[in-house]
Amino acid sequence: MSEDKKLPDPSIIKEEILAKYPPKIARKRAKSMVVVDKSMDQEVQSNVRTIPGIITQRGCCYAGCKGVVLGPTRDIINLVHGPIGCSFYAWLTRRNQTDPGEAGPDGENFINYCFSTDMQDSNIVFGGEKKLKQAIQEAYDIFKPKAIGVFSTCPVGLIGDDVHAVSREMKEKFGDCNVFGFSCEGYKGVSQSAGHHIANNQLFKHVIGRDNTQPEGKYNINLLGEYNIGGDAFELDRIFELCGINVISTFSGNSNVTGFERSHTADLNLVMCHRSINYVAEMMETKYGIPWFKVNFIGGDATAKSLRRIGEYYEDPELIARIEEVITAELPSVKQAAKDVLKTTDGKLAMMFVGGSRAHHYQELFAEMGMTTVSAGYEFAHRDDYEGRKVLPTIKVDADSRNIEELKIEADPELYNPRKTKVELEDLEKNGLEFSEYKGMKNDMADQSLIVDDISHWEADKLIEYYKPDIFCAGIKEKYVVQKMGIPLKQLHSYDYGGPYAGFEGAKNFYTDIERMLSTSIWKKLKAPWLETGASDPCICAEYVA
Amino acid sequence: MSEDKKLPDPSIIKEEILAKYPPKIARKRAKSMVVVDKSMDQEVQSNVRTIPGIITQRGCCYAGCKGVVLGPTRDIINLVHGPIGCSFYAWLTRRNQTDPGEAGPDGENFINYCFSTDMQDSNIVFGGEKKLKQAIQEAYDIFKPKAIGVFSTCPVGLIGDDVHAVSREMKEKFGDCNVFGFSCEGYKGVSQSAGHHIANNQLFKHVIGRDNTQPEGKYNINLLGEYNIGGDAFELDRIFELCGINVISTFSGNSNVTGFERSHTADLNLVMCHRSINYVAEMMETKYGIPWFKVNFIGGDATAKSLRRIGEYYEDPELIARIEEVITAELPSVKQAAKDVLKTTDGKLAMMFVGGSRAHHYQELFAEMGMTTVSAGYEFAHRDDYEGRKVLPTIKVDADSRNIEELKIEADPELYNPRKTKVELEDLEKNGLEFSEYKGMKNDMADQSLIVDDISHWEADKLIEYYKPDIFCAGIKEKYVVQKMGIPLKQLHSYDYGGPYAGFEGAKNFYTDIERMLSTSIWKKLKAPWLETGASDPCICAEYVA
Amino acid sequence: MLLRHTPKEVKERKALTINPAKTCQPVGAMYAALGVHGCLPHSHGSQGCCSYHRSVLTRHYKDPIMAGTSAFTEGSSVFGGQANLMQALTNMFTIYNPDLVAVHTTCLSETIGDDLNQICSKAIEDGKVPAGKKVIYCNTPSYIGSHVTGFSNMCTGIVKGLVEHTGVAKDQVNILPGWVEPSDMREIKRIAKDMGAKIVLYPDTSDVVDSPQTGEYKMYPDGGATVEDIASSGDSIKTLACGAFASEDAAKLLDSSFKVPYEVLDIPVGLSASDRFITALSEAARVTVPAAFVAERGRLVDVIADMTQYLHGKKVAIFGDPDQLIPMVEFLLDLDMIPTHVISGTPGKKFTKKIQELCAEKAPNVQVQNGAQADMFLLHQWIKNEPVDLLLGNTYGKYIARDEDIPFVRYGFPILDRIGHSYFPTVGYTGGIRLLELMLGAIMDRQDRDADDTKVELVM
Amino acid sequence: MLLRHTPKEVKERKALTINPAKTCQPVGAMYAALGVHGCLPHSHGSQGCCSYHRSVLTRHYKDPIMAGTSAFTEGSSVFGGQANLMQALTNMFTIYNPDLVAVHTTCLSETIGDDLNQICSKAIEDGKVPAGKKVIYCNTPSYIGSHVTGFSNMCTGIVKGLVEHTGVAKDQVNILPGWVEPSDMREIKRIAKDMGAKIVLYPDTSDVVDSPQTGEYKMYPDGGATVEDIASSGDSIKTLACGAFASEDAAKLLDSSFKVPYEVLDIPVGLSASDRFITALSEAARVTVPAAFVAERGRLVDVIADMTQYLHGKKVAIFGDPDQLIPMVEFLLDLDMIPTHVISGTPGKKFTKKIQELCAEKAPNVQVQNGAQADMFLLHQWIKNEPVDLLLGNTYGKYIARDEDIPFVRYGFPILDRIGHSYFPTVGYTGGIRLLELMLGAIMDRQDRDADDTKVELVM
Repeated sequence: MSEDKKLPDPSIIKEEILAKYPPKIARKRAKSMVVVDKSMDQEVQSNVRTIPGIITQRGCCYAGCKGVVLGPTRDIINLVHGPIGCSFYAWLTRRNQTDPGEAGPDGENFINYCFSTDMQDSNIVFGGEKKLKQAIQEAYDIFKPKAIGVFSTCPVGLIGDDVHAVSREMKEKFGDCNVFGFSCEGYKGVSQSAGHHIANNQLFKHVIGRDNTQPEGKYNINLLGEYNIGGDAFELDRIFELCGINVISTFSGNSNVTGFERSHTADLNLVMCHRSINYVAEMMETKYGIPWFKVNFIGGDATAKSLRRIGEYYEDPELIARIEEVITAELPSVKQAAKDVLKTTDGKLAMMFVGGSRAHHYQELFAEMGMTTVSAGYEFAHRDDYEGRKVLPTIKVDADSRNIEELKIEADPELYNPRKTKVELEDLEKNGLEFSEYKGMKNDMADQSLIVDDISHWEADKLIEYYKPDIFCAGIKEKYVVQKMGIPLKQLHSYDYGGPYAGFEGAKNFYTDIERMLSTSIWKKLKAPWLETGASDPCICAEYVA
Repeated sequence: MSEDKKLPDPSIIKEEILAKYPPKIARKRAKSMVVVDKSMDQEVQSNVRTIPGIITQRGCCYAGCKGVVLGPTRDIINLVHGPIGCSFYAWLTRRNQTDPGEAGPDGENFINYCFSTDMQDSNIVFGGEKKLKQAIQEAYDIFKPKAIGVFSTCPVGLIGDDVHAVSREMKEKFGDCNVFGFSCEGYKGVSQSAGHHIANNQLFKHVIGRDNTQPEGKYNINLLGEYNIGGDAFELDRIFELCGINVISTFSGNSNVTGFERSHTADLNLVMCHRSINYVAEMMETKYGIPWFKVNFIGGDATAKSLRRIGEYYEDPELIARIEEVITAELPSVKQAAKDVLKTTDGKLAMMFVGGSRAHHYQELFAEMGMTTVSAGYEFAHRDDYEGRKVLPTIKVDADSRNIEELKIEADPELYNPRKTKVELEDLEKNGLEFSEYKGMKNDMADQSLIVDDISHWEADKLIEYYKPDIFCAGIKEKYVVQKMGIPLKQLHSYDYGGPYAGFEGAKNFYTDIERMLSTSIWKKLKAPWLETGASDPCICAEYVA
Repeated sequence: MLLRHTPKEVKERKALTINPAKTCQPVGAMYAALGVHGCLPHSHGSQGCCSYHRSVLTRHYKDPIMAGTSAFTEGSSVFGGQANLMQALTNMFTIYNPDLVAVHTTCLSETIGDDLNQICSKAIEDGKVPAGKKVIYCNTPSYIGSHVTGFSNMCTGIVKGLVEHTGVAKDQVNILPGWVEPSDMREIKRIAKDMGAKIVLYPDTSDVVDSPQTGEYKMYPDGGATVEDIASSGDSIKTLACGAFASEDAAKLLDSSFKVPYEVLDIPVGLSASDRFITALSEAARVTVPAAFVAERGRLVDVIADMTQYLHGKKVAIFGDPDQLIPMVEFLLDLDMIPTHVISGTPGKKFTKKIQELCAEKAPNVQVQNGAQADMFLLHQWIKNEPVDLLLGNTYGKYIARDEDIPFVRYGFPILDRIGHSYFPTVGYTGGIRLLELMLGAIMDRQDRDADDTKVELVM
Repeated sequence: MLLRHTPKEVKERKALTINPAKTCQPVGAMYAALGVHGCLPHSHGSQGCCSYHRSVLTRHYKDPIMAGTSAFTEGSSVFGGQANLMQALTNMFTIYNPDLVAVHTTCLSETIGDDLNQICSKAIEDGKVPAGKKVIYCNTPSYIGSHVTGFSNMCTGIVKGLVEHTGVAKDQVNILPGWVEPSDMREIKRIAKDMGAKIVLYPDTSDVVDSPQTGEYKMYPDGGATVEDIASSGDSIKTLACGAFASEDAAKLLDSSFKVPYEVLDIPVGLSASDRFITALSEAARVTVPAAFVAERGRLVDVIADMTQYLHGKKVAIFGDPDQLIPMVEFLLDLDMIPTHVISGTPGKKFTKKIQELCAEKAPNVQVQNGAQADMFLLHQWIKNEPVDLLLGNTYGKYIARDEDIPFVRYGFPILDRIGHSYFPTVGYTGGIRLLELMLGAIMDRQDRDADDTKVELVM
């Protein structure tokens, strides 16, 4: 494998990229493009405004709140208050699979529906509260849901509709339906990230902790930051079940409100996507005393490692033994699968620019196939996502983030119950468990690799020209742009309608899919033969990694 | 309705048609084109050679034998001995539906298969008997059928392969499989008709009468000349069942060899298609004493009439009452259906040129809708099909028919059992039953209508120009030709993949289908609007029938 | 069941839209802007809008869809987006070098009242727009009309921003194709060419959103109506505006500003609308229709005549955009099919009236509704109450089709789960045959599937 | 189960053909003859042959297929069919007034040894063929080869009967398209025209068997290669013969008789074969390939690149005619699909070899057989032993597809139960997109059908 191959120096291309920008922009972007040098601390500028006119991958606060966090929950009516578009675009476009099967053929599942107040100009002029109220009433009358979430889009905040007051009023009126609002207007913050935070806050305020029924299982956990894209959560559920671990709730893939309401009864919170959900983990620890640590179920070794950490956390030999059994049963076929694709994948280059944790986690999967990630970045990260939570105290809150509510949480007078004593936690940390910690993406990247936060089309274009990667990972907007350059692109938001990629089975799927993409014949036939000069070998670029 | 409307005189157009022909051809064709004058006997020349180069509807002897008569039987392997084409073209192209359901999911049904010896040039040169023998063996080995029929195509007779000897040999070898051959080479006779006769003969010689198990039902009949196109036989089965009449076998729609073998145990033979099957009816009467009469189940009234005749035959008040009950239950909705379409169909003109009995029977169905058949003819009739069986003694057998075997049948020494005494038959005849009789098509046609036997493309073309019929009935080869003239064509061989059209339900289907065809919008939009002169009203032609 | 909570009983709704049969204006403006060569669309609003619009267009076309955003923050929402747009223009021209930028607003910038005219004028004054480059714009408030309205508004924006009047008449006809696929635009050009009619067609997304894979990425693909051609449309003989909802406003503007008379036509989908289109084009361009078109038309008519039995009397539910539904409903009637439920989220009184007029004779019981609460939830409920034999509409229809087990043909926008629409036209006579192939295929596949073994047909 | 008696176990057969993947020569000759303008095909044999061939062609095209027959009786079979043919020629020229009659034999006339050359010469001598009219002919013994052979023989008959050699070279390329659909022939002409290549294409059934419905029946539709154009092909620069089985013999004859050199190409189905066709045509006609073809090709490549995941690794069973299977198998390989079972009833050793060569690298386990007993029964048994994800072939494949529940795309001859093949080409780059649309549609429809509620995808 290509572990110790030296990466090409990206400084030149960085300069070339910046040279095109107006000077102010260049200065700003320079701080978001960092050539990794692991020997030193490096600040990766992030969670700052997108520069207008720069073609960005980013979406908005609403997308992060409704689209990402609440979208995957099946038994809530997510009612979008605003003109029709925002609700339409978030309708079924994120592949969060959900299985209402357990609740029978009549089990609640509103995921396939799109609800909107479809605001019209008169609502903009005269206010939309009345229409919102009516819409909530109609939703309640038709569907009798147990919960309705109201999501504000851009104009709502501007015209001053108070979605929270309306929600409160309707909740009281209904009695049996939990109605609550989100002030997640698209212009809030600088990216989806603001929406995650708002979603976390409202879930914490309005849902988590409502049902104090204690779980029956022995090892009760929550899985945070797992959205069940392509069935990832199903695979993880399978593994947890094999291990005898009981998942109280997943935030928020294949989830239901019922689970959220009981999530505070868990023993442990596992955080997958640090960015989108760390707030909930933090708040649950403060309020209920549930510790959290970061896990990664992307990759065979990563999955095994994460499972082992759970075993260590519980310090229960029975659980530890069972986890080892599961790993012994499952991991070898994963290793074999990785080996099987190696002749196609070894030494190949990957780049990945995606939101959430994926740009980090998938580097491990690629490494298992002998592939090197030459450049990566997040779409809506904060500095801690790159540099680790150690930098949290040093992050300056700017104007764009200041208005995102920061909940003041205190230990619950009744329900606070530290799962582990301080001493126990310290002992576990000595043994390698890292509570409330995330070391960030940079920690796992090679020297000379290039981190780019909030990459722009221009930057991606030039990086591809420079690196000529074998595979590029990003989202739907980038997919066909990159492919037109002759480079296959793997969508890491939708998995290109493949997956699952999490857990043991997921890793195997991923290997196979990447092998397929790297061996697809058409990439060798892009040029019309009558134009062929014979000189354009698409692979000459790979030389410098050899 | 248009009962007494006077038809236009076709003499002029007949002249015009003949004028185009070379004189000898004209003289010959003139005899096959007869302007009906019911006040006199008129000879309709038929069953004569097709003129080479005239574009005809006709097929060949093989088509009549394998395609028509044996094709619909499900539990026999119909093995075509010859080059591949003949078997290929007769593969599933006749819409004879069959239901092996009664025999369970493993019930024999070879209808969807195509079997051929696929003769190669070496077989032509050195003879094909060896290959045939081997093919029969392979068919037997793979399928273990109870019967194998071998059909000869053109070269077989010429090269002298003896399919009968081979069949005999194999039959003896197998012991449990009835193998028999048909010398139905395509050049035999002048049309499919020769093939019908040959098929009738071989069925009679090799199948009928093999199983003497007596039927259990009270009223046991055979239905001859019904091929279950589009499920016609299913509808008739439904009606018979309602009436308590037991169908021993249908020749040969939805049929099986088992039924044929027992068919001689019936009380009565009902003949639908006179042309294709009268031989079997005749021979069964001679050998077993089963009377036959002609029936017609095409049309609501016709069906009622035919059922009543069966009742009369049995002279059983219980049966008669039950038949009346069925008619009372079923006929009114048929009448109503005819009434419902009348505003579209009344006064419209039809022409029909099809094989078998359909050109005759369907005139009645059209009449029920107020439509007039201005011209009709058969594809492969004999004179009796037009003029009635009374002319049988006067028909001269020409060279082409002389070689079709005429079986010498005598009363079976053991099984001959006249179902009715001579006196009984005479009494029944006095009451209107007509045994062994068919009055022919002309009998039911209006004065001034035009009979054309074996119509050619040129003749049809001119007749359409003259009559501008609202609907034309023929087969697949004519379908798109006629439609290109702007006239909808109803296929009466395949029913255009509609049907059933027999019986009560069938009549209703037919009314609806014809109404649909007459009211299809596209016929009014054939001309590109930029070519429209405004003058071409497609209906001016219908005036003379008003 | 995917839509297990949809009850059969229809309750009147006044405020809640469920499963919309429309989306918002800006995405239409973005699509229209892509129909100008060298144009970079720009979304003046929050980042999310641009991202969503690019995503849905990308999923529909499986092709790059590039656009800029003003990336509003809370500050811009309070103080106005002028600074953002000015900066965006500078950056876009500097970094991405388009020939022109086409700005549209969003509900955000509309609500705060940004004045595009003023901002763009200032940008030009301030030299933010390089020489030879252009900025065009239109207002697309998301809370009025639908995506179709946005398309229409950008068409008007194109006319306003690019058309010139030299006073020298040009022997050409303008065709505003309306919201159709690149394949359709390509086909209209082919038809005009084969008729010998000189036309200017815009917007023209062919060779833009169906761009070739050559291993070489072009940010501005070879297609799109050129600025020069568009400019010249002020000198044309006439404008044929296809689709009243998407094209009439722009045509009116060409008339009022440049005295180019116009005629509003249906998008040439199906036999009758294609007949009118060909006739109108031949009259406008003063060319006779070549014989080849008699044959082309005749082939469509032939398929209809030959296959009518599979179509006749079949009930159809259809949803989508008015300009696409109107000729399609007429086509269904020409096929003797029965338009049974017709839904469009796009408002406009004309629509219901038009559909009812079309259906008056042959399908008088048609249920039709558009605008507020005319959504796919209602359509689904209608279908539950009166089942249909065929469903036509965008990809979201799949969920209804599956639940109710109805043959389904994808028609309209967006189509997210199949390819073909961008390559094979549905306009014109050949497009009619394609529609027939698709509908017949769906109907016949169903017949094949549902037939008992006994009833399977070899020939159909 | 429709084919309930087909066992999984394969027993060797030596004499019995079951469910053939071919038919006999004359129908091919009839189809080829229809590709000459004003030609009335004539079947020299029993009536049934002519009736059967007209029927199957009619069912495939849903269009008039006219032809005469010598209507052999037992007498003619014994004494020879000369009198029948002489009379037929007289009648046909008198009554139906074709420009020419194209006679082919049948197994009957072949077995008795009728000498067409002699009979036709005599007919001409005897004045049975009016001035300016022609009779061409070929031998099509049904017991040799298959329908493809018959097509090939009539192509040769056309060359022999109509081509002339004036000695004045013409700047044109002959294209023998092979047995393809009228849509394909139309598309090849379009491609050549857009390339600026002057060609003579024959047979050309476009506008003959896909003739328009205008309310006016034309016994000889407007289409077909004209006798003049065919005559001139003796003076052409080169012949491109598409499909070795259907076109090579005629090309050879053009070479040997008229010194027109030839190149045998695959029918341009799919990417690679289309590439070779375009290149060969540009070289032969000495034209450079216009940029539009880079885009056309690029669109096909784009669809492949975008959709590869739905195709990659999918196992395919395919049956049909060699000339159509060879480029299709190559296309499947270009798509990274796995040709798994390949069957053709048409004999010829080249075929198996060619398929195995094509598959050697990517699908070395391909099962391929052609000729005797290479029938659909065997194919079905192979599928039972190794299931596939997709079946390609003519309408008869429906029975296997239904029994084994395999997605099915109609490809080849005959297609009796769907429309489309005569209108939409499968040749060339655009034809490739059509094939992709059909195959992807079948595969995706199946995915949609089989997905659990949980796994239904909105975007694909």
